[in-house]
Amino acid sequence: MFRKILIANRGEIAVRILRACRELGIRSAAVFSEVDRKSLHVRLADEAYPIGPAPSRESYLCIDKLMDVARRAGCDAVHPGYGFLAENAALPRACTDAGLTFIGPPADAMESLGAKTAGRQLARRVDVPTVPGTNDPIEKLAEAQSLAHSMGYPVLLKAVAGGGGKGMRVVDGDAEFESAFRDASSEAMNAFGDDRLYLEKYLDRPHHVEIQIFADAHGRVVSLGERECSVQRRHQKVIEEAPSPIITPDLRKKMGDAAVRLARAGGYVNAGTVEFLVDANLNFYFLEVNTRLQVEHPVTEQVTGLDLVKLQIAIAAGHRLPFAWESITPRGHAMEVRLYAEDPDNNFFPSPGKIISRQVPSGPGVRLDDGVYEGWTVPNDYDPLLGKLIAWGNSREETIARLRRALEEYTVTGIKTNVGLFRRILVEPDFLRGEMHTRWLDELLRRPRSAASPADQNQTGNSPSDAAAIAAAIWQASQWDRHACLSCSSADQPSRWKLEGRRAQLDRLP
Amino acid sequence: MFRKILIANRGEIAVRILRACRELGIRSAAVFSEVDRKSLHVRLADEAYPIGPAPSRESYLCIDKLMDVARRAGCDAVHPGYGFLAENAALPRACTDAGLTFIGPPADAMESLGAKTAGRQLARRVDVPTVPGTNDPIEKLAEAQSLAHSMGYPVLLKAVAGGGGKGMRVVDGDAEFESAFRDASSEAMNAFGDDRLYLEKYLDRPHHVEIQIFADAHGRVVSLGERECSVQRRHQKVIEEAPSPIITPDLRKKMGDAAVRLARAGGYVNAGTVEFLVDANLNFYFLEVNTRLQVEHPVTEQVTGLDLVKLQIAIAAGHRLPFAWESITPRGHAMEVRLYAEDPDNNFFPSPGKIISRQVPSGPGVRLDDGVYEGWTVPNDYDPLLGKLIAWGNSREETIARLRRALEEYTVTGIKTNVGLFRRILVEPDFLRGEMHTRWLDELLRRPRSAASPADQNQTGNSPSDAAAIAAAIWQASQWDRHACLSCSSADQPSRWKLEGRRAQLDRLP
Amino acid sequence: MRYEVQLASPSEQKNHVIELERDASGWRVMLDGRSVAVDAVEIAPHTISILLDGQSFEISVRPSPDAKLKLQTGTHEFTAEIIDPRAWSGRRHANVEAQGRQQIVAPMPGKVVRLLVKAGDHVEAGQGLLVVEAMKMQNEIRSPKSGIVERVLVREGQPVNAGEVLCMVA
Amino acid sequence: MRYEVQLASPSEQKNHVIELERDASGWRVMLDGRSVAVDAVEIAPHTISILLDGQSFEISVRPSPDAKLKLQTGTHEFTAEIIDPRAWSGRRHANVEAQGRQQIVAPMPGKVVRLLVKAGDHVEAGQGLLVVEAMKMQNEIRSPKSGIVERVLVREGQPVNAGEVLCMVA
Repeated sequence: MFRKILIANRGEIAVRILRACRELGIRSAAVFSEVDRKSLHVRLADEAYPIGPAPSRESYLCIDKLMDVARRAGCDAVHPGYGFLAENAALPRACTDAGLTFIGPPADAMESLGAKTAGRQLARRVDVPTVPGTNDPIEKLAEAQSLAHSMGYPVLLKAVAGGGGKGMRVVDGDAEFESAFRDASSEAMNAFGDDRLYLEKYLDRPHHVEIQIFADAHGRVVSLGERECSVQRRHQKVIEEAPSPIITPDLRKKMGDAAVRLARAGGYVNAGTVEFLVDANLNFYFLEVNTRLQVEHPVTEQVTGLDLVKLQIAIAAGHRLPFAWESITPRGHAMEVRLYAEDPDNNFFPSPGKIISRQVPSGPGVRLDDGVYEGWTVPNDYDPLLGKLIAWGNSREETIARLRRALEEYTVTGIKTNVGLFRRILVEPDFLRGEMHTRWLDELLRRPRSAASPADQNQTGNSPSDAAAIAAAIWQASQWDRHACLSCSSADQPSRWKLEGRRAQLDRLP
Repeated sequence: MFRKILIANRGEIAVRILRACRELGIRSAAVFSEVDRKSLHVRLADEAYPIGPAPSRESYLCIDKLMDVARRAGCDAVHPGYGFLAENAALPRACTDAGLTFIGPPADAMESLGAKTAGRQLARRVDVPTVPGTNDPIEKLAEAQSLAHSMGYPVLLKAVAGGGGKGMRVVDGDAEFESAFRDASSEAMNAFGDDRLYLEKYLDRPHHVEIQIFADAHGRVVSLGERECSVQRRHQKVIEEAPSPIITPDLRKKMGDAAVRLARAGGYVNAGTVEFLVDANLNFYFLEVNTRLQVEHPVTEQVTGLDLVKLQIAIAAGHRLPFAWESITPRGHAMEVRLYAEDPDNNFFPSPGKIISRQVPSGPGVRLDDGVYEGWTVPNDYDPLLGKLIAWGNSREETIARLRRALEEYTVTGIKTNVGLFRRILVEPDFLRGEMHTRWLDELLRRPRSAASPADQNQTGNSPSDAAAIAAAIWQASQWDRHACLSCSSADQPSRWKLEGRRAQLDRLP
Repeated sequence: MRYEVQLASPSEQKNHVIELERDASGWRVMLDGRSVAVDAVEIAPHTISILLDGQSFEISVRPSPDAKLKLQTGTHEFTAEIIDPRAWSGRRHANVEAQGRQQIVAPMPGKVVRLLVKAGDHVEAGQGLLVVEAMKMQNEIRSPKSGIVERVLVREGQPVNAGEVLCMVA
Repeated sequence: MRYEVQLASPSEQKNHVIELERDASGWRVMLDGRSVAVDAVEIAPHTISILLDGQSFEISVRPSPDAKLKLQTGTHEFTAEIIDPRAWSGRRHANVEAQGRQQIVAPMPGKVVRLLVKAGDHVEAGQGLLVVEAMKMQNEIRSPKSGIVERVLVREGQPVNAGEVLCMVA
């Protein structure tokens, strides 16, 4: 087993990886850019080393700096997390050159499966159905546009190098094609250092379902089942769950077999995800392979009981997969929401800044994969993902009830978060029935919203706005009236408010 | 199902119950004494009502006040949690009189099984082996002392009404008998409002193993398997796990059958725990029945996937148990540590006071059942339990590694906690082999401790004490030198420390 | 003491009259003429736990630079403007300038990566004006109204702070 | 700047010499003659994140009333006494009174529920002196030394504060 692992990432995934290292007795070496010195992953790691200024191209994307730290700190392996260099074959190649083990697939498999167009070509060779579109990166904008025109709009522009909704645009007609192309390639360049795009037909209301696969270096490839990821905003997944509410045992078997076939054909090793679209008739179409750990890996962990990061490390160390497909017995249902620093009331614009206060949920069936803390300033330089809240339950219904409960306990002040969005989604009848598709959330968000949510209206008694109005008056009064001061330091003394409150309350109960 | 449940408790268990209520869509009404106005259970409940001054006998133990709140707030059921009135048959009787459903066993079953001496009598009738001792409460101290003398010391004095180590004393000889009796009955009176004691032979190095049972009102009684609770300090459990490392499938079946037989004989309904001692030859002896939810119920929840509090509520509402014994398939291993406000370096004296700062663990396989928060003042009036940290893993080894990892992430300043004790226990070879007994921890604590723990010594480089020494010097320097001020409010600016640190670090890495 | 509280959320605006009355041992609260039992304590700086007839709410309260209070309970966010009998400042009118010339400001710090319009262009309500990159996302800033772009105050590549004026639409 | 730091934990006591030297851009740190790369930042009030040659530590620092610093990193707790070239106070000697008369103080607030000795009794080291109830537990306070109980300053039933003197053993 390894002695010390370099974690070539930041935020919640760096924390996730260092936790796995600690449980395995392996030392973790974190890296940090100038704005990340106080980040949670630096605080929790065994060791941490600076790698330059805030922009990722000068820090987290610098392979030379990472190799330098790995060498000096005495690391013997590198975990890339997701994003940044996780799907860049230059990193495993640099690791090999430096005598380090890369915790992920071999560079060749990454290229033959991970590059989106190459993956599509391979899928066709092994009879895995694909979404119609180009099999090569777009070279001439005009040609692509005329292909889009002939396939029929809407079409999707997608980054060859990417994932996570970056460098992706739906185009609804010729007029938008050019500007969408420019935006998407600019985003792709920023996110992955590669601006190449390709084109796909945009299917009507499909589910996004993906298969988690694992392959060891001894030829065994297994599927750990599917994740349903149809709830997306602007192609960015925001809720994921396992199992999918639409997948039958038979379809699960077929999709798992297709994923395993593809992985084998690509000489794949380690964790990977094969993404599919599933239409209303339960036909499935290959989309792409993500040659890395996914953001949403925890839902698979919660239903299988496996620790996917520890498995990745074991496989990279040459261990055999300790199980066959048949022995994986998923239990219950798991669902994840991605907590972002963004403002749902204002176009979901990013909301970096200082987290002034924070209460996090806990208790049965609740897991928080967190990358932030109270008092920390969320920087403007990276992805706005704060962390992930995951619930597990015996049934989809229990899981949703738990997630709602956990979201009610989660409060953040100082920055805006998308928590309110989830409280809204988790009571939508379509969602409760499992009837989502990849455009479902965008459509929901375009619908006008009633002034008060149903959850507020079925309450008798006082509403949150009553409480806010009274709190405002009390706050104001406490500014002048030092006898009733709420901000005084002897906060543990019963105040007059409190005493009166108790009396009045006992007097007034029905 | 119920509309609103009164939670007749405080602290982490009140929080646990209100979470279950919220997931079921049932409103929760909390109660609080004067020192608990700011407690977490009051913050998280849907409703909260004052019930008097700090001493439990004037608040949490006042059945009249509880019934009054339940009536005024419109509750239709009462959950007692554990401790306080949870095993006092007067509470279910008062509930019946007030037209409320008590979430727990019927008063009669509570008396025929819960009162320790009655439970022993019943066990003998249904051929469940018991530990030698008295079958009736002690009436005359002198008689009890002579019985103890004839059984042979050590003996155990135990509260008829109690559990949780309260009102319990090991007596090693005649000379200690009288003072131990006085201490134990005084503690019993304070904890349960009942000072009666009984006597048991103290077995040599037994394991404490208990069976979680559930019975519905329709005659079905099932066992949910065992919990191992041998790690105790002064008869107070501090670590619990499931499954037990010593229990074989055959023994599990036998103990489960005995527990179910006893519950049936006592007309038991709802959740209960049958406690046994198990000796080196795997003989088991009935100890007592706890006619309530246990502190350690989460370890059973983690391996069975069931939510025991929701099950309690469903059964109280008249639902049938939705499963038979055969369908319960435990998965993996779970372990809980009880986090107390106490000082392991000073006789484990209680350490109430204000929690100045706090970092809690999260991530895979970690659950925190918490009753406190940063900034809250732990009152002096109640049990020092702050919360429970629970880990789950595929194996006992993985579970212990996770728990160690989680404990490393858990920090509290302002009050003392027993976290350091667990870090010590979780590396003890006896513990890792599962070779604990009920006196094991007390013996461990009497052994002299080496100056540095092995965990520190196998580190190369700088030790925590190096870091502390440098931090002290830096702190001191920052008090005079405003250029290098660490306390300045522009904490996000790179300080000179930081800049130099980075340079020097890069210069100095091997 | 009688307070008029103008409470605004993203979806609606309501006015409340709150009377806080002191008696021998504390206060009595009337909300819009309805008597409410209130028990309010400070949980942490700027965080109040408040029991209204037993119902438990937790509210974070922060003064904002415009003298209003920002309140948050759960995901409900409110802005409160208080007309206080003893306050020196009178009623403010926040919505007066809702029509007419609109300043388009950056909603977050970032970098202008693309201008979609120039001065003099006619734009529709909802049409993109420019793209600001922040947190690795390209965020299109849209026009709140139909009209003419009067001025564009930034250029491509320029970093901007939250609240900085980007352009004006009249 | 040269600091002598006397660092005490429950199990041991060590002296360190720390040199903090300012150069053009910051500081250099020598710990007992060994050069250490140090990167220290404040994470929260009284909490320092410190990287020593890359190793990450987090330390809470609090001044205590006796002018010493209380430090905590993980479960390791230390008390630091700093002999500073610029400090007006000289070296303190904490352990001088370890022998001789011992004041027995309450380790936590609570209530005296039982006295086990009276003035004039001989006690052994480790023998119980009295029982204080706190947090629903009966806690026996024991004698740190063999000797004679000089005075008992509390009576049964009396509430006591943390640090309050309960009795004296000489």
